[in-house]
Amino acid sequence: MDLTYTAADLAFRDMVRGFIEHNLPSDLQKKVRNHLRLHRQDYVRWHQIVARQGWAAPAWPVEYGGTGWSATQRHIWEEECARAGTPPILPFGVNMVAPVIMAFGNDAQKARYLPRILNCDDWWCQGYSEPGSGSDLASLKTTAERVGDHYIVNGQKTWTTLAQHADMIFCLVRTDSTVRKQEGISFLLIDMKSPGITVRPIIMLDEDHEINEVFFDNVKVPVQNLIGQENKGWTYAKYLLGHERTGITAIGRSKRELLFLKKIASEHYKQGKPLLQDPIFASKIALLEIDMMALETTVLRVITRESHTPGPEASMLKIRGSEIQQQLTELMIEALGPDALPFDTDYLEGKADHAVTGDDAAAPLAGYYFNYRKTSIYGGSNEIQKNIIAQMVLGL
Amino acid sequence: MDLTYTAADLAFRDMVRGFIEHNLPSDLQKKVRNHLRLHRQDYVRWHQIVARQGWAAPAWPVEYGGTGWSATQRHIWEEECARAGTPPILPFGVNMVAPVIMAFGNDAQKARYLPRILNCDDWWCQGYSEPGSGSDLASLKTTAERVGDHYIVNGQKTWTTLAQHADMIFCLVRTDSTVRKQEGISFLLIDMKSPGITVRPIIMLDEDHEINEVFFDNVKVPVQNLIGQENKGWTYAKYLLGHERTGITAIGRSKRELLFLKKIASEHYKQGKPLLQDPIFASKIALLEIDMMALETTVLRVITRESHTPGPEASMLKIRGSEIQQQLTELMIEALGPDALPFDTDYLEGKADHAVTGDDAAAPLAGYYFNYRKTSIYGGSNEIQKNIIAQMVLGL
Amino acid sequence: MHFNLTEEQQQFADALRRWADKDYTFDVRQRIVHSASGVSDLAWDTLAELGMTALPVPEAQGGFNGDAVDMMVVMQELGRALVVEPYFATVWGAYFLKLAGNQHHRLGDVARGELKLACALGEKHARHDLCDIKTIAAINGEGYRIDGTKTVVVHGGQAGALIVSARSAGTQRDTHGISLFVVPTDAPGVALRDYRTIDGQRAATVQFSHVPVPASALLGRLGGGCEMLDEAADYGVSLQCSEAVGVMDAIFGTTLDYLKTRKQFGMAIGSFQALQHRMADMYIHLEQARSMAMLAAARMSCGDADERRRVVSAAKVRIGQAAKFIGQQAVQLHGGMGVTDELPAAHHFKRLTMIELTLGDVDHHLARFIAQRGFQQHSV
Amino acid sequence: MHFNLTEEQQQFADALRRWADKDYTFDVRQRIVHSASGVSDLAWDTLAELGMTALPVPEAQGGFNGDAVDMMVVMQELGRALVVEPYFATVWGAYFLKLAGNQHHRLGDVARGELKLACALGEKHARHDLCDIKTIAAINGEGYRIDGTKTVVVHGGQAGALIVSARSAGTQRDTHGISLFVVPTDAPGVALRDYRTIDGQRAATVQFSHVPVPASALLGRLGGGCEMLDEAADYGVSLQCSEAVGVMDAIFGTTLDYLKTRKQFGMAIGSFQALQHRMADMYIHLEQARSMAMLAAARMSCGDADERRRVVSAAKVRIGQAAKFIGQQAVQLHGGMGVTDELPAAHHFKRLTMIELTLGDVDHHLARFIAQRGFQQHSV
Repeated sequence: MDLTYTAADLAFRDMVRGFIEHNLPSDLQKKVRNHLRLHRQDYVRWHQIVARQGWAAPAWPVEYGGTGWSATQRHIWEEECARAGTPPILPFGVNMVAPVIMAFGNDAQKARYLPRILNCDDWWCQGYSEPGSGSDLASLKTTAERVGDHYIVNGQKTWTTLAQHADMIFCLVRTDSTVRKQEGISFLLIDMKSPGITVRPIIMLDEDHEINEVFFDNVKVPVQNLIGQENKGWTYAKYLLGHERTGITAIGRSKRELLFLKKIASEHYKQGKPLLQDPIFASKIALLEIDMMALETTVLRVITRESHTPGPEASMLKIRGSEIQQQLTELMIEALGPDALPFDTDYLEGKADHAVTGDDAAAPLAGYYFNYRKTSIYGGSNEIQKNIIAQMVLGL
Repeated sequence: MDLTYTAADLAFRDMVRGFIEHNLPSDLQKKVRNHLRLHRQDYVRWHQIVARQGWAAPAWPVEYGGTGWSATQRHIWEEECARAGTPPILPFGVNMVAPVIMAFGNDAQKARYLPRILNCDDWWCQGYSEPGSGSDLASLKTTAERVGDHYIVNGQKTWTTLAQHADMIFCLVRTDSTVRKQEGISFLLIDMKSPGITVRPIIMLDEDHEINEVFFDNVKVPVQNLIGQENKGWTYAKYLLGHERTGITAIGRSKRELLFLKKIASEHYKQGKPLLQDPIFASKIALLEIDMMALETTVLRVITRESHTPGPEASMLKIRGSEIQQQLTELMIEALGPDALPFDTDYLEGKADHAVTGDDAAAPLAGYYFNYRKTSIYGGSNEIQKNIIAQMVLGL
Repeated sequence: MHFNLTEEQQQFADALRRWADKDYTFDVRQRIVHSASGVSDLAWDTLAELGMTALPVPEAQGGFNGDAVDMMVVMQELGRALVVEPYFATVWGAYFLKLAGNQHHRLGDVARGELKLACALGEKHARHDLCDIKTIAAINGEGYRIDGTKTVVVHGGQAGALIVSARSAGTQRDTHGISLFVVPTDAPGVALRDYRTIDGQRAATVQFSHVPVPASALLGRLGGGCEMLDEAADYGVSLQCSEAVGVMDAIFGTTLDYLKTRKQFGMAIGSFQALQHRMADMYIHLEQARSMAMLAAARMSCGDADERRRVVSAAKVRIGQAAKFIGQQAVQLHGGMGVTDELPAAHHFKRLTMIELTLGDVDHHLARFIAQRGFQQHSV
Repeated sequence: MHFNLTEEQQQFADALRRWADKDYTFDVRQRIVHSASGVSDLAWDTLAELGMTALPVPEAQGGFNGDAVDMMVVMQELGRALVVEPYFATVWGAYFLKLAGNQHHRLGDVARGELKLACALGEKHARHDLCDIKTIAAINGEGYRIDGTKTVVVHGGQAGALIVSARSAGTQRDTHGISLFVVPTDAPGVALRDYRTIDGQRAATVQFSHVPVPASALLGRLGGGCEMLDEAADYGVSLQCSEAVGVMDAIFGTTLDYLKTRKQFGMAIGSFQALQHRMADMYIHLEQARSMAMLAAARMSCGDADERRRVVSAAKVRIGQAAKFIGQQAVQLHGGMGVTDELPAAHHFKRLTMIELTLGDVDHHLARFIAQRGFQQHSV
């Protein structure tokens, strides 16, 4: 057992840290650190900066543009990005559809899509969930009927993150409704500019627009957009679920947010003393900090072992990671007290330079708290994750 | 809404408080307040003092020896007993078998058993649970076969509280195994001195002997000991479950224990200050005290309404009552710290005047904590209570 | 001892429920929230017609002299319907005027629904501490001159007059030297910046620059405002506790309905035991919270200030815990729908959260509970 | 960075596991607990033969120079089997002797299994504070004279020598002026009162009445004991964390088995979702605890005292939380059986509870964590 980074790892860390310091635009960094809303261009800009360096998809095989970094190095890179406050590289292309294309796509599909994903030429979104199918994904109803060289797609997807910006959507669609529900599903890539697609915003409880409903009304999709075999889509979707998911803990980001929380707690008072020095509030922060140490160590246990893909323990990482993210925001608004109430969407959207109250640090936090209730719901609710632990890990 | 006691209630309170002050033997009070183990004679002595006053079964109809007190008055009496630290009037006779005898027994049974229960001439225990049937009570296997004027009982009961002292046991037994499990059960009263009965102690995790296994090996029970009709026992058992159960919260006792906890917390230190003045420990006590206010008010809501028997909400009272009792003991040992470790059964049993460490207040507390884990298990585990709330209250 | 409502209380509750079900539906409420003013004159007039503005006002000033228990009934209904009108701010302000005893005409205006009030008490950095005051009230001829800034003044922008706390002596955190005033919002030197709050209400930053007020604007004794603040804050907390119970009742009900109707894996999600137990936990929280709201309302007028402080703080603590659990779990049980703006549940959750963050949170009231006489007592 | 055990570490673990499965079964353990001495000479000799007493001792004194990670492996196995022999007390005592550097012969005796140690540090009213000391070490010719009483000295009655903390200067709670000594239990003036603990171990009240000790008995610098106490306490905590993980592993395993085999309402109780989720929560606690035990063991020898204190206290906090949850829930899930003396689970629960109450509980270590440099830092 040796729980220290090697000299090579430390040198790598310094190297990527230096890259970020020199290349992360300060306006982007400021937006991220201050919890302002990111626009399409903010994501693309950072993605393309990283892509020019060749690091946009570190986990990909080198042949497709990956970096060849070890799992530890990839962890360090993610940690440094989170520490600095870069916009995220969105997962829908790089981490979600790309691995499926690599594993099950044909050469033409690989040649067409992978470079465009790497460079963020296409913005991808994910068409899995439907109104009637929350945790029960396989019950999906959107149909794709083969007519000549095309599929005709009809139905509705929902919870489609950032679909309002998307060029492409990867979808699970039903191509056979006569068989067991898992066996009639196919995996389709669909151009979002196709006639018949309508995107309807779903406004979040913090009034942010980050998810959508996507309606398909007789949308023509060329058969060459089918991944792998017809009716094998469920297998490909499951492959993706088993793919590397330690990033889901967002532990690096949480570490940055812990410092932000401490800053807030040093500037708000209880009985005349900063909250950070109040034994009770400090204890809450400390318990969270300790939970983060435990989670980080657990992540390191997973990524440093020989087969560094977590199995069903990914469920544990997801549960703890989401709970910690939520508790951070919970303590932030608790520190604010009444200062959490003012709500100023103009400031959050970047339309005003300062919040209406003048307190720019406080302005986004209540929305952040409310928005982050999603983390225990999306990506398989925490209840579903506990089912998975009970069944797959514990054999119950 | 008027949340104050009437002048008459207050006069009643003073009256019963005066009775207890004058009649509770100080050696019994000391044992109860200091968490020492009670022996058979301790229970009987107090029961008979109360019986002489005519108050041993306040809730009984006056014709059988009840007091005619209102629900509020009964609550006040229980509260005053708990406050002073009397031994409990054990429920097995007065509150459990007696209501069944009154409702379903014949005149001979009423005439024989009720006066003896009222005066604690017989010590009763409850023969419901069996090794295979925990929460699933109706799956019981102990059989009673009718042979002439007798039933021949074979089988085993378990978790039988204080059976080692008992003169009588009331049992659910199977008299018909050919029908649905609830429909072949009968309610039998059995003399514990009958040949063929063996009592085996089950030692608790604090090494106390308060529960037992009771084995029945061809035990002859006269048919006149059958309550009501053969095979209707499940109905009688359910009647009992629906009977007044607000006492299950033990809120009066918990209020006394809260003061004991505060005393302990004023005598043990953190960073040179009594724990009672430590913001963090004081907060834990205060949260518990507030939970107790909420529970007490909830109990009062139930007993002061016109039909003052709680329905399925009794499950809520049981859950909160047991959790509060457990948290009290948890904070007691937390206050002790390392002083919780010493274990001295001689002192607990009254065989030594003082604990081996000299700290008589501390000596029983770790055992008390461990023992009280039972409160969330017995009387229908808290999980079962939540099932009941979900089904009976919420309609899920 | 009994927990029954009077016939009049039940009638008030029924009238409000009928009005909200018909005229203050969720859609109506959302339109009001997103309107320019953020409040509805029509709704206000209806509340006045229903007697709600008169309810807390003494009979001598044309009111019904309602006590905290009467107000409990009203606030629960307003909470249930998520009413965003400046009712609580006005009633709370009126309590200060009642305590002061010298503001009869203003109380009459309140009773008739002609005057809205707001309480300009909190300051930046004071967080939950109402006695942490930098605003200054200097002697100015026969009267006073007020300088300072009050933050997050709920419905300050909708009020005709403000209850203002200021320091006439002492230093920032002294409990002595605090004085209370009533100041018209159109007084010279009063500048309001009105904005939305995340729970759909309005609040304002209020700046006082050399604001002259007459001697008659002083509420109670000069420098003796702390006790009045303490009692009035308890009144406000007691009302907010009742509102929170109404909100929880509503969100609990919709969540229960959702569990019974939403299907996953071919069955109602309410048939899953883990969710059933969660719902049972929510039910227990709700009933404990309800008990504490009743107890706090009853003890507001018990005449024993120690007991009042102790019980009101206990209620805010217990209800704060319940509100967090019920709010978070209601959203969780609604799944993705729970985090959208479209369902009432999300708005109930936001309101519950903000109630917890105003007038002292769980930790604030826990510390206050501990500081009361009696907590340290342990004679068995 | 890696988390793998060395081959030797794995061999130690395997050897201990084999021994416990065969010769230190639950029944054997219960007989030892209820025996007059409360410990087993045979078990002790076996531990010595297996190299366990030599493991933490420096090579120069005949040991294997094992570090905290090596000890982690051992303590997990001893925890799993609920071993009640005076091993931890001895190893912990030996750490003081190592730090002192002047006790080579005693360390040799420890390595050979010929000397058992115990740490007489705690005093009545000090609770978790090892620097709250009334015991006096007065100058006495060339040496010292010790007077005072130490309480709950685990395995004091089974030890050949005691590590004793005493005040050579300063007042009761000063961090300076603390000195450490090694004192044979048969020294004149040492009186031990041995008793059982509720988790099946032994402890003693130790009274020192004019106990003369030579200058050579002083460990480290006169008056400089506080730092040594601090480091050695961290070592002890790190070992207890590892033991706790072993105990949790065992109780988790038996509870899981119970859920799979116990039937109610015609099915295994492990098929009820509420219990499945409880078990998932226990699993998460266990894995977080395991991570922290590893981190604490690794950081014991990192050379950075700040980092060591921070991580060790964090580990005790996280493991204390896990121990309480896992212990209580394991008992709950066992139902009535869980509260009887008959099942190992009850004894695992008792041991877990007592680990939490010794060497600083959650709140103690949380306060220590907060007090470390770095907690207040918040530059983003």
